[in-house]
Amino acid sequence: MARMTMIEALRSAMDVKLSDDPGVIVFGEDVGYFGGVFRCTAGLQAKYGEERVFDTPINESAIVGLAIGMAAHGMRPCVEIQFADYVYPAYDQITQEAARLRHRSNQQFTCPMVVRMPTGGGIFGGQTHSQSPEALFTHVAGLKVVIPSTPYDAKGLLIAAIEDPDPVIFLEPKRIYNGPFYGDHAGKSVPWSAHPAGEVPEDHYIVPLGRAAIRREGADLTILAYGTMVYVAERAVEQAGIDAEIIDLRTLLPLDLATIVASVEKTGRCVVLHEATRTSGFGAELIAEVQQACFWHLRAPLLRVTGWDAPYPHAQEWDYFPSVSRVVAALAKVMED
Amino acid sequence: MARMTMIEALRSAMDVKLSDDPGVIVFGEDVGYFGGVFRCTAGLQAKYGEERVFDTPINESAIVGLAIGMAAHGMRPCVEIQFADYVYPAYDQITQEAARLRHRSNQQFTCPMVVRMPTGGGIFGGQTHSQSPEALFTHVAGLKVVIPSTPYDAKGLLIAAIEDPDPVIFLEPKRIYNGPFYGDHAGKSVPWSAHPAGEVPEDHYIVPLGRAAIRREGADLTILAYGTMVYVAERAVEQAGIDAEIIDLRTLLPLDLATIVASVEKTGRCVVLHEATRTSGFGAELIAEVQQACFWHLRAPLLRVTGWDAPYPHAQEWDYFPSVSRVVAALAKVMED
Amino acid sequence: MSDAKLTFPHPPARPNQPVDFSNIVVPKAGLLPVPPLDLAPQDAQPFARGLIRVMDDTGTPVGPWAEYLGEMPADDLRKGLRDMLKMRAIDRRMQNAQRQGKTSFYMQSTGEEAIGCAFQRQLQQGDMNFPTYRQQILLVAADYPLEPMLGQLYSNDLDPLEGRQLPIMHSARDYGYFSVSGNLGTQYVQAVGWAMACALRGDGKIAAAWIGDGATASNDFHSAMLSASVYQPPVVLNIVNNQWAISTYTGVAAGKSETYAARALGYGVPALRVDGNDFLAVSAVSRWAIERARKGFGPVAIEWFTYRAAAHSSSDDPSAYRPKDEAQAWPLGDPVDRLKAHLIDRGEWSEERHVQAGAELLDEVTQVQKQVEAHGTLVNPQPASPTAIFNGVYADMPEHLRRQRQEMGY
Amino acid sequence: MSDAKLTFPHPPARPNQPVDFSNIVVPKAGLLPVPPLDLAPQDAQPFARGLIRVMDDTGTPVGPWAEYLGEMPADDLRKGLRDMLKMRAIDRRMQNAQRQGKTSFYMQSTGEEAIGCAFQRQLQQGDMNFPTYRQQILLVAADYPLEPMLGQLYSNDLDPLEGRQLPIMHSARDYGYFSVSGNLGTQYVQAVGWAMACALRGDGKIAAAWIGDGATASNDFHSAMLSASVYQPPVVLNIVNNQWAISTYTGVAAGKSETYAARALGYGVPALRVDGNDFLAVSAVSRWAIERARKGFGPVAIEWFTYRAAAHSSSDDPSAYRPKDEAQAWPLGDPVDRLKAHLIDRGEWSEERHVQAGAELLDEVTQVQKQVEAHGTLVNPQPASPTAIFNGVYADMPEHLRRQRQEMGY
Ligand SMILES: Cc1ncc(C[n+]2csc(CCOP(=O)(O)OP(=O)(O)O)c2C)c(N)n1
Ligand SMILES: Cc1ncc(C[n+]2csc(CCOP(=O)(O)OP(=O)(O)O)c2C)c(N)n1
Ligand SMILES: [Mg+2]
Ligand SMILES: [Mg+2]
Repeated sequence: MARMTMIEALRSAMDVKLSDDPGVIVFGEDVGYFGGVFRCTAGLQAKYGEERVFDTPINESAIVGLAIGMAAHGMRPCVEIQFADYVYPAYDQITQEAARLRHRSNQQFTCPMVVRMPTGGGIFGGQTHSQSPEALFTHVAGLKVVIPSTPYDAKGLLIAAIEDPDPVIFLEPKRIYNGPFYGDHAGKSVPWSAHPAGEVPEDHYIVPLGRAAIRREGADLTILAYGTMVYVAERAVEQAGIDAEIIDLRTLLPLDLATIVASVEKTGRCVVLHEATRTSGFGAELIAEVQQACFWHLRAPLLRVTGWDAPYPHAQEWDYFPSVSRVVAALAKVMED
Repeated sequence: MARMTMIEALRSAMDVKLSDDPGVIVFGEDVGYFGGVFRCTAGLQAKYGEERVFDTPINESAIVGLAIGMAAHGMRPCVEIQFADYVYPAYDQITQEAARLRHRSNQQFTCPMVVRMPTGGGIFGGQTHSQSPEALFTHVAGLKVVIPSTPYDAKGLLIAAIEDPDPVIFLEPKRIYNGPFYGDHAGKSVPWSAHPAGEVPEDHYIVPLGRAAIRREGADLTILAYGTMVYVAERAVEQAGIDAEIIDLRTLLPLDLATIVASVEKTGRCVVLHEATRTSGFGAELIAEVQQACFWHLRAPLLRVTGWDAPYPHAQEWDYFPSVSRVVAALAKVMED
Repeated sequence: MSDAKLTFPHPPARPNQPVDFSNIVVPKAGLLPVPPLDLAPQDAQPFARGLIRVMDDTGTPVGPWAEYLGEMPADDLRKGLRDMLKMRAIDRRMQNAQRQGKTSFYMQSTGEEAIGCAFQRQLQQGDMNFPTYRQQILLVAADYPLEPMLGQLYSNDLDPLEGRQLPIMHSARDYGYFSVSGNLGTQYVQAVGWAMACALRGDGKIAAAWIGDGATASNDFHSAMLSASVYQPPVVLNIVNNQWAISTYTGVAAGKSETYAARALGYGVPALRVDGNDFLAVSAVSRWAIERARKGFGPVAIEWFTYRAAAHSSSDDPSAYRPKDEAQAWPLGDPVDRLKAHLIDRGEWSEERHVQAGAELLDEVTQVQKQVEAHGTLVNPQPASPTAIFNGVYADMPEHLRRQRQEMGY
Repeated sequence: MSDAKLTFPHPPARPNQPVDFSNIVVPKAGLLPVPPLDLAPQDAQPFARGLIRVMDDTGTPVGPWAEYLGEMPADDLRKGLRDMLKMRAIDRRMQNAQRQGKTSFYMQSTGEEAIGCAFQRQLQQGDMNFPTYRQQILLVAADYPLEPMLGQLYSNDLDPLEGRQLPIMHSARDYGYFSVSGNLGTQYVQAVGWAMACALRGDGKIAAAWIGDGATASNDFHSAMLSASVYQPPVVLNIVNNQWAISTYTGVAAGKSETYAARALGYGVPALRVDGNDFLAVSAVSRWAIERARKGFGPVAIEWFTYRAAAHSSSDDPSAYRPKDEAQAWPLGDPVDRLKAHLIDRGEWSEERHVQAGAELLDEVTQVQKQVEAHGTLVNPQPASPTAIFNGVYADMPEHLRRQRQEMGY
């Protein structure tokens, strides 16, 4: 099987869908001739032509607004927002239009559209290249929200998202585009080619939306994570020497609550991780659901390890990013009780 | 003392500030000559002139973008978004610009601005006149988020918001503009003149941001609510005959956690109410904080009674709105455990 | 200290002031030529700044656009007139029903009916309108049945949208009527996307975008104009300038722009400005614009110049912000009166037939209204089941919605 | 089946194709008149479609704009030339530092220096620029000290922003430089708001908004133009058209618009198009526009026509999307070379002095760079304390941030 980076896996997903469905179309800022600032669409315009893969003006609400019109017509646009930090001009189109079109028209019009965007920090990008806006989408009924953590999942989830009949927000943790990141920014970087999840079939396959993956089985504590934080969790568990179960959510909305509840009922303890600011982050939703479903099994309060409630800083990035040591401390604290 | 509706109280707040601070300025769609579709600014243009109170084009990102520029210059704009449902075009300006200006410029530029907007349902407004977007703002560091439930608080909080050195999102529960609403849409409507909280001083006073109010003291259970849901809670408590403590949060960000925790430590039970869709609503944040702070005092899982995870419907409004009976059922359930 | 002073646009008259339309230039009918279908933006200046008019003061079609249009069959014109009268009957009956508390909300389109009415008749099956809330006439002219239309207005079990949407936010895919959004402007760019899909899939269809003068201020007016200019899809970008946006005078949306059509020119989108109360002018320019789009000559913007004669909505009272008699004084007259005069002039209509048609249509609407009201009104609501709330949020209902539906008791 | 086909704008040449600027019309210098300060939008067409140029091919100022400007003192021009050379020295040193891993990110402005440099010198103390990331020259021309400037670029303890912002996102209120946002377009309308505040408070100051050609596509370009047109505040709306937006050709942002200046005209904002590599033309038009704004004649837009000679940023390699030698072939030349030629022509400069000035400035920058690097680089970071994260989120730190700071260990 081929070894792919996450970037290559995403490209492969679009390639597969462009070739097997003439309704699929890919566009966004710099995605056409150049192939995207992260090169996710490199080569696709040359292969499929300008009518299928093209550049747009710098207007995110146009990108999404056009996609909605095309999707309603019956096409399957898969568009790129250059950074998740720039999705806000399109927030109106996504939340007020795409998310509600099927419902408000009683199924006369639908919106099978994917909005891809690199998300998260860890690349010294400062406050406008590091944000994690997932909670701003999980609050919106009608959307699905996906975030892969491996090349294999990235391809399978993106194909599933393109094939999904409803709008999907597809968040790409850019810190792990080229390899898993275990939280040690000064350490050696590991490429995807050295990781089993870098094995990606060339052909069509899907990873179904709405299903979490258990990345590590464990008995003592459940860690809920997604994107980059899955690897930070792995390293923290090693360091802490705790037999934790690590669940990679993969899809945040709709959430695979069954897998989560089964785990927490078993372990009785739970820590939630994300890079986004804490207050009203997606961690809050996870905790609200878990405490309700597992109340009588809980042996300690649920804890969150998250980005601080401040703009993402440039120089103090590693004081902001939820570090292995912060996760270790949280694990220890939860085990204490 | 004068009796005022919430609309009159809000107008009085702006009147007081327009008269005592030449930097205060009020604008938005239809707010000038006509005085706003809800009449909150009626008479202010005639009194203070067009340079202080004026109409804008229908462009919410311009309304907020202009206000940011003025606030950075040193003025104190208090702008209106006609309905909270129309704030999304301004979401970029609010979250990426206003919220971060002080921080990113290391205090060289600041943004003392208030963005008022009618919020919530209960007026048969359908999906574009009923939304409660508070959680989309509480996730954003740098913002303050306020929602009054009485005319007295509305005036005092709005004056505090205008005087605050940072950007404040000021949500106005339009269902209770003219009187408290106890959840019975078919019943007789009560005017504010018949409610003690309709007593509002004509002059300057503030209700400080960041402090909750205990609307009813009780020993058995804590209800966390804000806006219209405060009254639904009151009625539900009467009906259920439970000695519940009702906390009106008033400011969601920053949150008065101390008052909440003191209450839940006392009661050991907590139900959270809001009109917004459930998933990733502000209730999730409340639960996440309360379960962590009060874990060892809790005698039952925390429950949420909220709008469903669907667009706000027109005809089925009262099936969507968190009703007294749903709240009663939740109270009973929490007391069972 | 400073020389800089802000300006604030004002309407010519406020309540209790005499009506004043002296600022409105009404050129003679028939002056402007018919440009070639491939009109370039640089050559469109006279069309964007002028006003295309076909009927002269006596109702006689004159000039190049009249020639282009040819003599329209009297039946077609009578159909148009009837549709406009039907729209007025609906407006009258529904405004009334709203006043009686039978529905929560209503919006009339009095004075603007010619625009959608004549435009719709130039479209083909499969073309798609992206209407605003004030374009119900497109449905009437497309012969959308009254039952679902009124059912939607009453949110009862005849409502094809099952009560989900505010009255007048229709959706009727088969009638070329895209689901109306309450958020202004958003659909303007979606229409451009739809038109791009038409071109990409080669289906020979076009899209028609609709926006009000006030909403041209919204960001997606810009994103739509720009996208249309860049990709050149088959879209007609309609701007209905009815002088008001709720209480706000059109000058606040226009600023120092000469016309809204001229604003489109800045994007390199050819644009024309048309007397929107002149049924023949609307027919002629619509035909030209739709043909241009369909033939692959790219987007075109049209500013329809008209006047919002009624209140903004059932929640609005315009006497608070403009003179009561402004509508009567509107220099472009009333679209129904003008078409009627033209037909009478042609010997194809009469005062008597007009009165009779009006009465018949009011009757028809009233009949249907009664039947539809029997299915429920706001006074006596019979909405679709509450479970409609959960249906169609997604194609397949996810677990958490299933749980919530259960929690609701279903 | 369908005649409608989409278009996709293309640059004249891609890598490995011969450079082709045949589409760029370069009118002779001195052709356009100087309009009155109260120029109306309707009369601005020739200025918005033409190109104001002052220096002829030999560097001699000619025509009405040259007269309007008068003979600029040689000292002022030498200061401008030195500032541009200093900017190039900074660009060179910092691009290098980035390559060495000493800073995470850098952006050059090669080829565009004349615009900000000459514009800044026409502003007064208290006027405010709302710059993009590519306007560092405004700081240099305002004599902003090198220490904080480089401190910001290294995010070390000399950084006035205490490491919060990405390199080149400066903020320097006292130097008329508004805090740069990474989100394109947003500040364009804020500048209009600031200018409104200037007028409302009567402080006699003006605002200058800056945007790139690519970012004219953003929604707030529209909201800014519209607001400026409606309220007529003292603002100069600068558009730096450097032909590229990262890898995207300017045609994708322009569509069928003739010029960006012409787009402003659609809003009723008078607009001019100027040779941005002609230091004298920039000086003259800046003086005119700033005076117009200050005198209360309202907003004005200026399209500065130039070329982004360097990569978009340190993360970009333009050889992937355009011919390598495009910059050299740019028909408007290089701003430094052109001003140098003019000064030499005037007998106020020489090749030797030029070489020497370049060397001196490089030296100065290198010296400061060394000192600043001693305060920390990305290789050896010495950022402000992590607590800077929590300071200034609000004026007063709320309880929950205090708790988080504690959790962090402070
Ligand atoms: C984004 C947004 N902002 C504000 C509103 C509230 N609103 C509804 S209609 C209207 C006026 C629209 O005027 P215009 O576009 O001229 O259309 P008309 O009503 O005249 O047909 C406003 C401000 C809205 N629906 N959406
Ligand atoms: C809202 C938003 N979308 C996308 C980006 C990513 N981005 C940064 S610079 C740039 C190109 C801007 O080009 P232009 O406006 O021409 O300015 P130039 O770089 O040429 O000076 C893009 C797309 C952004 N910063 N903000
Ligand atoms: Mg209007
Ligand atoms: Mg550029």
